[in-house]
Amino acid sequence: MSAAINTSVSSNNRARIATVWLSGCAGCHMSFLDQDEKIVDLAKKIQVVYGPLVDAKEFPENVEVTLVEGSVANEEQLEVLKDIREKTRVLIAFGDCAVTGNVTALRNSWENSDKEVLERAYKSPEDLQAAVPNMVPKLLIKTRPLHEIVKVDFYIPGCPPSADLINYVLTELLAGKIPNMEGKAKYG
Amino acid sequence: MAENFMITLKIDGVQISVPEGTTILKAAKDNGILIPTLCDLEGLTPYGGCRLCLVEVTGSPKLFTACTTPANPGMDVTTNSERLKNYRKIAVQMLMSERVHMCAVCVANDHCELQALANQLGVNHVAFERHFTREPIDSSHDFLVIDRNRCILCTRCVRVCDKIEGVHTLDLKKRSKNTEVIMDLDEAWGDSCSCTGCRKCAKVCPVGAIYIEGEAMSQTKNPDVAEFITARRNRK
Amino acid sequence: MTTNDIRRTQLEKVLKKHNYQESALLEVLHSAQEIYGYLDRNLLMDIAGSLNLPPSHVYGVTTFYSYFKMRKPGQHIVTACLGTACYVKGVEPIVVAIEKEFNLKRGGSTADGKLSLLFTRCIGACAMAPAVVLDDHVIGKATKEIVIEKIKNMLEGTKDESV
Amino acid sequence: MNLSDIQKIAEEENEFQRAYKYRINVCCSSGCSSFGAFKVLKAFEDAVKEFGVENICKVARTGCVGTCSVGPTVLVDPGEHRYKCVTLENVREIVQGHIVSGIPVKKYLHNHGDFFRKQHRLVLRNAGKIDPTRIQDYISAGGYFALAKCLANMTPQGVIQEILNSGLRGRGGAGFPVGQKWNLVARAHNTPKYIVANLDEGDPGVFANRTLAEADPHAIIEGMVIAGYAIDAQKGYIYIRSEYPLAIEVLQKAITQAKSMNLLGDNILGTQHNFDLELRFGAGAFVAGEETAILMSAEGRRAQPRPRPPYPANQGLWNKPTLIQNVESLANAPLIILNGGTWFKSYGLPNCTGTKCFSLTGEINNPGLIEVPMGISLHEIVYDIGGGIPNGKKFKAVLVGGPSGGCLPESTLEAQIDYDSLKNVGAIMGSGGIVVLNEDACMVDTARYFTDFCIDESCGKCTPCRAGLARVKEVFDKITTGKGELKDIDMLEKTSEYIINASLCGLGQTAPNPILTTLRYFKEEYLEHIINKKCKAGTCFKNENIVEE
Repeated sequence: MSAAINTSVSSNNRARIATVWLSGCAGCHMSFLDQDEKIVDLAKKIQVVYGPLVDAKEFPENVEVTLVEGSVANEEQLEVLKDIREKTRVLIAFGDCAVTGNVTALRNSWENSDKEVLERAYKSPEDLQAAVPNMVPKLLIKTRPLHEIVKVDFYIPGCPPSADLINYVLTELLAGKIPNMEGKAKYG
Repeated sequence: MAENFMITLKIDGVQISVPEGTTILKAAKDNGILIPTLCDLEGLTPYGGCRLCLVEVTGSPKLFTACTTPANPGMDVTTNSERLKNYRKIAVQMLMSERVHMCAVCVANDHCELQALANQLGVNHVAFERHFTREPIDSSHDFLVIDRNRCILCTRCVRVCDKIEGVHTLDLKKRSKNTEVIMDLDEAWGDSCSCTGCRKCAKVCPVGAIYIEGEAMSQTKNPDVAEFITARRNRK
Repeated sequence: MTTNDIRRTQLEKVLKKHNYQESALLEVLHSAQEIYGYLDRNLLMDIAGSLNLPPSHVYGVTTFYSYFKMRKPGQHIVTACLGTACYVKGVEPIVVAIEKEFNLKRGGSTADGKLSLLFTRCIGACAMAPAVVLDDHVIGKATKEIVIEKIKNMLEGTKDESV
Repeated sequence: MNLSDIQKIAEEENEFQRAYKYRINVCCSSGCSSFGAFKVLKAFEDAVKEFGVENICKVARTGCVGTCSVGPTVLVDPGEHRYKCVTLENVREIVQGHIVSGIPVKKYLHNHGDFFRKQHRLVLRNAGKIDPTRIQDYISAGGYFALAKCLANMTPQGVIQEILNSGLRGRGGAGFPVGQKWNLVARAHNTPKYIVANLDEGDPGVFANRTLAEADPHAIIEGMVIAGYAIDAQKGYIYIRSEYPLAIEVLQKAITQAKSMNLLGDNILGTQHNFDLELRFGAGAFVAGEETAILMSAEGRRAQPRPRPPYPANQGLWNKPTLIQNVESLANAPLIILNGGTWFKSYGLPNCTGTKCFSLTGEINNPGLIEVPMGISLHEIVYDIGGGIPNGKKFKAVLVGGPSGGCLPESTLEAQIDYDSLKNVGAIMGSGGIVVLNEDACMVDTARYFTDFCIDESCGKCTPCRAGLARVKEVFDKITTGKGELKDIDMLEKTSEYIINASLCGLGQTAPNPILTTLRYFKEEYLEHIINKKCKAGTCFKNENIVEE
C-alpha cells in the first residue's frame, strides 16, 4: 500500500509532515500535542513543514504525510483540500470531523442550511444592521468528510483521536508498516 | 422435552456440545466465541434483522443468521472468515450511513453497541454517503426520550415492550427505509395511554435512540434485563 | 340512525363474520376502508379494541400496506400504474401531464378535494400498457390527451359512453 | 355427490352444449374488460336474440384468450375464429355474418401469426373456453375428475408419488420440486396442517396468475383439495392481491359453487376427506409474496419475512405445518393426477418438465398471456410468439423474471427457459414476466427503475435490503444526473454482492439482479453516462430527474 512513508526524499532523513485545520475545533491538534514525551521521539523522525503549529504561508510541494483535521464545509476549504491532495503523498483524515463530518455536518439535516447557518451566526434580532459579511467563503450545500472529495489514504477516527493512537499510527507508518486499526480507534 | 439431549458440532474448528435446540449464537457464546450482533438479545424472540451474526455453514452456499439457526449435530460453522468480517464491516457502515450517527454528540457515546462494534471491527470510515434524517426528537414523556434519527430498527424495544413488559405500546410503522418505531397510534410518547414507563426499552436500546432524561447512560443501559426477567419468571 | 351509526353496524357485521379473530385484521381493515372510505385514527382505535389488538400493532399493519389510506381521498381518484410494462411504455409523461393540467402533486389531491392522483405497482393490465385507472375504470393504452380528457369529463360529471 | 354424479353432470352439460351449433366466447378478463368486454358480452346476447339465433348460438363469458393487446377479444367456435378489438358497433355485423349466414367476418378477424403455434396450453387448457362462473362448464371439460380419482382410488402417498413422478417444480420462482414439498408437509408431525395458495402476484409486469384465476378458478380449487388430501390438510387459504377485484369475485363465486356441490367442505364426494377454503386479501405489498411473509400477512400481521429454518413445512401458519404453493403449480396437479406423471413428463425438458405461463409485454407486436413448454428459447418467445419488435425498431433487451430478474441482451436469446439456464445468464424464472425493450430504452435507467421499486417494497427489516438498496439508489441518482464517477461501478458491484448474500429473504437476495445483469451486458452504457455524461436514449440528465441535494 502507498501509505507507508518514504523518508529518503527529505534532506535530513526526516519525513516532511504537514497538518491542516479545516472545519473543526482544533481539538485533534491539541491531542497531537498531547503525545507528551513521545513527541520528542517522533520529532526526531519528522519535520513539520506546514500547519497551525508552524509559520508557513504556502502549502509546500512534496509533503510525505498530511494530517487533515476537520471537514470540508465551504468552497475555500474545497480548493485547499484539492491542492493539498496534489502535493501530498499520504493524506490522513484526522479525527471525526474529517472522517465523518461529525458536529460540523449536523447542519446537513436541514435544507438550505448553507444559508441559514450563516444567517444564524451573523444576524441577530437585537442588531438589525447585522448582516452576513461578504468576505465569508460560500458554504457548501452539505458539509462533507474528506473522502467524499478526495482520495484519503488513512483514517484516524476519534473526537479527538487519543494521543496514543496518533502516535501509534504515525510510528507505524514511519516504520513502513500499515497500522492495524481493529479495536484501536474509537468514534466519538 | 428432551432438553438435556446434547448435540455436538464444530464452531471455528472447536468441537463443542450444547443442548438440542440451542442457537448457533448461544452455542458459540457459551463456549467463548462472540459473534457480533445488534438486534439479538437473550430473553427476546430472535429477529434476524441486523445481519451481523451471519455465519458460514460448511456444505451450504447460503449464509445463516446465528441468532435464529439452531445448532445441528455435526454442523461445521465458521464465524469469522475474511468474507464474513468484510460483510460485517459493510453492515456497520450501512447502519451508520442510514441515519445521523455522530458519536461525539450522542448521549450514548461510549455506551453504544454500534459504536463499539465499529471500533472492534476497525471500521475506520464509512464508504457510503451519509444520510441526514430529521425526525423531531420526542421528549413529551416525563422521562423517556426517543430520537429516531439514531434508531437502527433492531426492534429490541418493540420486543421487550411486548414480550417482557407485556403492554405492546411500541411497534413499527410503515416499511422500507421509512420504517419507524411508534407508540400506540403513532402518538407522542407523553400521550401514550398504554406505556407504563417501565424503562426497559431504554435499557435494551443498543444505541442512543431511547434514553432517560437526566440519567447517566451507564446507569440506564442494562441489556441483560430481558434475560434476567425471563429467568425469574421461569423459576419454579 | 346517523350515517355513522349505520356504518358502525356494517362494520360490526364484518367483525362478527370474522369471529373477532385477531388474524382477520387485514380483512377487517379492507372492509372498514370500503365502508368508511378511509381509515382514520378513531376507526383504527375502534378496530384495535374490537379485535383486542394493541393500537400500535393495528397502526403498524395499516401503514405497512400501501393499499390502506389514512387520509380522506379526493372525490375522484386517478391511479397511475407504475408497473414495468407501463413504465417502459411511458406512463411517466402522462403523470407529469396530469400534475400540470390539474395542479396537483403525485400522492396528493387538488385544493378543492375533487381529484386525487395515486399510484399502484401494477394492476396486471400490462398488455395494454400504459394503464391509468379513473375511479374503477381502467384506461388501457393511455395517452396524455385521452387521460386528461376523460378526467375532465369525469369531473364535469358527464358520462363517457365510448367505453 | 360421488364420481358417477360428476360424470352425470359432465354428460348433461355436454349434451346441453352440443345443442348449440355455435358458441361465442367473449373474453371478460381484466384486460379485455378494461376495453368494455362486459358491454360487448351484453351486446352479443342482445344481438343473438335480435336475430333469433339464440337456439343455435350460445354466448358465454370466458376468461383470457391470450391476445390481451387486441381486446376485447371474442372467440367463435367451432373453428376457433378469433375476433379482435370488438366494439359495440360491429357486434351485430359479426352475429349476422358469422352466425346467421355462417360466414366468418374476415375484416374483424385477428391474424395472430404464430402466437399460438409454439404454445402448449396445459394450465390454461380451459382459459377462454369455459365460463369461469359456471362450475358445470369446468366439470364438462373434465374438471374434478382428478379429485374424484384421488379420493376413490389413490392413497395420499400415491398422490404424492404421482406428483413426484411428474417432475413438477414450483412455479412461484424458486423451482423447488412440488412432490418433495408435499412430502415434507405430509411427514411433519404437528396438526392441523394448512395450505396457502400464493396468488399475490406483486411483480409489476406480470399477470399470469391473475389470468388463471379469472379464467379457470376451479382448477386452482381442485388442485388445492387434491393437495389437502395428499398432505392431510383440512384448511386452505388463497392469498390474493386486493388489486385483482375481478379475480376475487370469480374465485369467491367458484368457492361457493364448489361448496354447494360438496366439492369443498366436509365429507367431500361422500368420503372422509374434509377441506375448507377461504380467501385472504393482500393489501399492496410486494414482499408479501415471499414464503414466510405471506404467512405473516395471512395471520394479519406486517408482512415481514422471518429467517428459515424453521421452514414453513414444519412451522408455518400459526406455527403449524403449512404447504405454500403458487396457484400455477396447484393448477397443474389435477392434470397430472388425471393423465399420470409420465404423460406430464412428455412436455418440457427431462429435468424441468411441463409448461410455464408468462406474461409477455413491452415493446413487442403480440403482447399477451402465453404458456410455453420448458426448454423453448427466449428467441422463439420474442420473435415467433411475440412477433418481434414493432415500428421497425431494434431489439435491445428482455427482462425476465420481474423486478428482481435479469436484463438480457440479444446474445443470450438462445438461452432456453428453465430454472438453471436462466440462472446462468443472470435472470430468474420469477413469477413469469417477460418485458421486451427496444433500442430506445436506457439500461441504466431501467436498472434504476427496478432498484427504486425494490426500495419501496422492501419490508425494512434487514440492513442489506433496507439500507443497502437505498445506497445503491444514490449511486444511480449520481450517474443519471451527470455526477457519476468510475469508482461508482465498483461500488455498485460490491454492494450488490453484499445485498445478495446477506439479505434475509428472496426480495433482497434477488433485488440486485437487474443491476448486475445490466453491468454485465450493457457496461458501455454505464461508461457513457459516467465519462461522456451522455444518455443515448435521452432518458437521463433531464432537469426533472435531477435530485438537487
